[in-house]
Amino acid sequence: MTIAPKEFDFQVARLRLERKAKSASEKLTTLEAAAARVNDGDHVAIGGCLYSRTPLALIWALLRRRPRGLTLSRNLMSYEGEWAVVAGAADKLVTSWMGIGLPWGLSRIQREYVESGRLEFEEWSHLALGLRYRAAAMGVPFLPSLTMLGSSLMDVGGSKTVECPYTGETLHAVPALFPDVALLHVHRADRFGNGQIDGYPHMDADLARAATTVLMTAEEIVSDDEIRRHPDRTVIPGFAVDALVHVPYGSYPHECYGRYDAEPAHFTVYVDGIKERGAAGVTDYLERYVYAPRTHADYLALFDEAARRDAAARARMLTT
Amino acid sequence: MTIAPKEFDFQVARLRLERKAKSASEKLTTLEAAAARVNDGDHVAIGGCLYSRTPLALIWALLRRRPRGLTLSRNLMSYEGEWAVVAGAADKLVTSWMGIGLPWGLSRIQREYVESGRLEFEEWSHLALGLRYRAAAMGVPFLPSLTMLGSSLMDVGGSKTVECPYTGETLHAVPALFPDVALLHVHRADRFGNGQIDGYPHMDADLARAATTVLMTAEEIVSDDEIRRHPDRTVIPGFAVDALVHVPYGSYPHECYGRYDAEPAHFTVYVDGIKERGAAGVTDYLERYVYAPRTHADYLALFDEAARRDAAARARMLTT
Amino acid sequence: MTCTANELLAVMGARALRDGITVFAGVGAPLMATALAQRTHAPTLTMMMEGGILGPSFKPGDLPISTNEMRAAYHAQMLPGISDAFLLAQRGFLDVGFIGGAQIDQYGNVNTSVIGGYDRPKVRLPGSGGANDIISLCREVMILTVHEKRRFSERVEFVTSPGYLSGGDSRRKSGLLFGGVSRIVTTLGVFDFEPESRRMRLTALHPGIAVADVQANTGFEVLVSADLATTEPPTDKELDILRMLDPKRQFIG
Amino acid sequence: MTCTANELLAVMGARALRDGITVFAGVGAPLMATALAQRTHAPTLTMMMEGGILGPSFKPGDLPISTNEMRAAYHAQMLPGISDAFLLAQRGFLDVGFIGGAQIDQYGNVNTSVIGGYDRPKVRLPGSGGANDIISLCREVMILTVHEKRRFSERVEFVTSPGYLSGGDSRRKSGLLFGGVSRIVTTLGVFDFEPESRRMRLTALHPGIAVADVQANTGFEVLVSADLATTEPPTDKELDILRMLDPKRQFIG
Repeated sequence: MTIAPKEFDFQVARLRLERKAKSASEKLTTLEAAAARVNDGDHVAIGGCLYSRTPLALIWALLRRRPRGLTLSRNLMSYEGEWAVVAGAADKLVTSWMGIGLPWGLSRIQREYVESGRLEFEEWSHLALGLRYRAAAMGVPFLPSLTMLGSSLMDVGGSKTVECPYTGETLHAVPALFPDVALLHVHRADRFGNGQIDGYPHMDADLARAATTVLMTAEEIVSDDEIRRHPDRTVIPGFAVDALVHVPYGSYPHECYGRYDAEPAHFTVYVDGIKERGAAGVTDYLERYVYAPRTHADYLALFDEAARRDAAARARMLTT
Repeated sequence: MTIAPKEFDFQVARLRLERKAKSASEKLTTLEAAAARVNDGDHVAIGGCLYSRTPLALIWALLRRRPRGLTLSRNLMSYEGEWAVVAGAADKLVTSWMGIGLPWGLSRIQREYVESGRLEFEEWSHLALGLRYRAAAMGVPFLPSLTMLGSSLMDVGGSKTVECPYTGETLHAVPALFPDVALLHVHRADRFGNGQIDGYPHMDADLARAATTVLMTAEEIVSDDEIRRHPDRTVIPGFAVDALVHVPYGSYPHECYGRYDAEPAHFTVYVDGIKERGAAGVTDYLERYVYAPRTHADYLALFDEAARRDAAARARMLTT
Repeated sequence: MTCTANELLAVMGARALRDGITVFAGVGAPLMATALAQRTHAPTLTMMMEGGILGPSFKPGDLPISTNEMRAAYHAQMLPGISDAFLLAQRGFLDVGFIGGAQIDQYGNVNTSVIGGYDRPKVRLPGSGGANDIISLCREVMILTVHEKRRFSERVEFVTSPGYLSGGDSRRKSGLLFGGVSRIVTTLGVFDFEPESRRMRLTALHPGIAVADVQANTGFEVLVSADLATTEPPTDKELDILRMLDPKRQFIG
Repeated sequence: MTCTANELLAVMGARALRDGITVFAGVGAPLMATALAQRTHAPTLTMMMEGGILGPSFKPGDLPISTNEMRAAYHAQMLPGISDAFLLAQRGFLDVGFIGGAQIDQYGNVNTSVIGGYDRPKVRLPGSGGANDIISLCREVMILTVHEKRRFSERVEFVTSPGYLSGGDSRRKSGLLFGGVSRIVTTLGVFDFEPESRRMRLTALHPGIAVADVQANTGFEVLVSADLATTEPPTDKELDILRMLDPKRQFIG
């Protein structure tokens, strides 16, 4: 059993949340100040999915602080998981799948680190991990489900079953996962942290409720009035958000629905580095893209501006 | 214990759903044909909340068929519950609260019928009833919650508790409620039944997933393309919908967010009838508003057209 | 200025709300109290309504009569829906909840369901609505009510919304791990609960009210705090704001 | 026309989809199969993608490489999100699901996690993703895969996605009350599962393939159906549609 009581203990998780200020006040800050809220050893849950709406700006700022002993969880883990492992920031990943996508093959870093015993890899089914976040978002220690029953995945985290008191059937009691921190990137927010997402929502709304501390970047900071004009588009309540940073292209070169497309060519260059030099390829990449640029603007400047404009044009075409 | 296995048996409920056609085909039909899908003895769950987005056109069509032995459930029950009881259509109501609102006092019909033993009234907390629908929507027989614990409400429906296999804590195992039929009114849908709601969603999305048969009216039928332009606004999947009817003012004189305001003056006239003549006031009302008008247009014509236009103007002012 | 019962409740309720918190409030006095607090000492307080409405603005003169209507959602910040609003409370996001009460006992248990047996009651009341959820799930709950003897009885026959149940740690033992009733504000005074027994205890009297008045209007023995205080009467500013919000006096009476 | 392995899988997968059903499909061959079926005999079939995407249209020449991107959501009808998409399957709304498989055993169990012990595996594979959920929750599941001996082994060391477990009623006994693998389409033929033992059974061979070819490429004894059929080769029309959808042959090879 690798799940720890801290992950599913809803009473302790609630008391942590009760102590947090939930005031409708200014949440705007810098990437640096936001990232400083993550402590060594924290469980950090990452929003978006695979190469979509990944909070890359927050991950960039976090890795620059050279954190240690983190556990990262995400529904489908992309290369941010490789970064954290190779950077020595994380020693445990919790996810249902790791890679980038079909054209790039398996994650060689995942293989190499898991097979050599340097990385703990806790695997759940995609829905089970989603239900872990949702149980936490609902403030309960588990949710019943049929998924994962009968599979070897039941043993990985230490899943237990529960008997339905009405029907007598046995269900998977999917344990809650209350992360210490959630990192999210959304389309727009007001300065109080009320956040709106366009397109597929992934699991971000659940993450914002499940975590004790919520760090969020937004493509756009809009007025209070603008949020109030479309309150039915708000999916993250301001009182859940601890730090908000305005970061256009905050998940680039991953995609942001309707704003910019992903850059598969960049993924290929990244993966080629690993194919050629293994983990050293990641180290080189981190040096160039994470540690060298002193600001997020410097980071973005490493990408071709015409490519960014083109990614934006593709996104508009794909969503209209 | 008044909850029946039919309500929480997720296996049987799933098999009922598996037998249903889920084709992406035309769902448009008439109110009469939609209402004909309700059978005597069915559990009918009603969408909206109190006097908001009540599927009154569907209820109108249903009552005209003089059904018998229905159980009606709704989060907060408004006068549609009184209608069904006085009309002899329903002998059991499942809800958390019954009335119209502060200015109109208690529901005298609820009092009279419950106190005289003519009506079974199954009370749940507002959230517990919401979780009953949600458990069903998720396809599970119960959801754990802290709500209702310690209260006398635990005995009303026959609630059981469940021990969390991780923390050992005892939680309320809120039993699923799989209705036979859900009646819903939404803002817009395409002819395949993909439905969109503006403003507060109430519990309609859960009802659409929980019920075996879904009957839906929409203020507006839009093109397939229009739905596809804003897929992130769709909350009811077409494959869940069995019958769809185009009914502008489909919840009038209850409100529909952004479209028309409610008509409290009409509620007052209705309640005055009850104050004066008891259940006979409802009988008279049903005669005039439900049984006499032969079409829904005839029903709407009983209301002042200027009042309807004014209700629409108020709604615009309150939502812009 | 003199004031009505509901104005008194709204003012005393408002004063008990700290800035920067989240409040689960229904229509009537709770809404008035919360809106007043936002306009005085608590500008960063966030309000949630049972209709699944977060951070509403209210249009003066056009306040909602139910928590599920456009006036309740006027220029709101988020519309999560009913179940998800309560689930935010279950998660611990809601600091203070308000409920009313047809019948309240000395342990803060509230009955809004039935007088007499459940199946064939002498009086059928409207039911819990969200009151049971608010009292079960918010960090603390405040009850605002007119003080009448028939409302305050030694025990309620039916616990719709659990206060401290039979006192002591019985609430927690029932599985309600969080929250509880922290305060009852009535038209006569303010009450908390004695920490050991969890019985209602008078902590402050409104101006001009004596302990004997409270006892005469209460159906059980009233505990009185050692440091019994007297509340400050509503100020002109407070009343002006309430009357600005409700010029037709639909809610403040 | 001659065709590639992936074209063969897409065509055979498409033919197995009835009109009017709902299909949970991922990128690659499952997407091609579903899109082809919609464009031939199943115009009222609805597709769900794992990214929480319902009823997508696809832009010919610009197909998605993941189920969580704009190409997968192009002109979709609904975007319920990942968890809610799977929960619709748990409720029973999804008729057919597709999964792939790194390693498949004779009971249709699939391993995409580890070769060797879990904690210190010989080979670490990418993991379940939604495959476990699809095989656990859809009414029936179809597997499309290249037929290679190393993929079809007598037993999988790790059951990422449960087929019929150890056969018989063991799947149901494990708590998986619904669904199961109904069909495996490979580059050599089509399989179902013998109803009693729940062992993989060859029901049809693709043109030009012999039973011996199948046995030679399978790591366990192949059961053969009494009424073994031969599939009709892909038609020009089917291949034209696939090639229209994927002119750059990113997915059809």
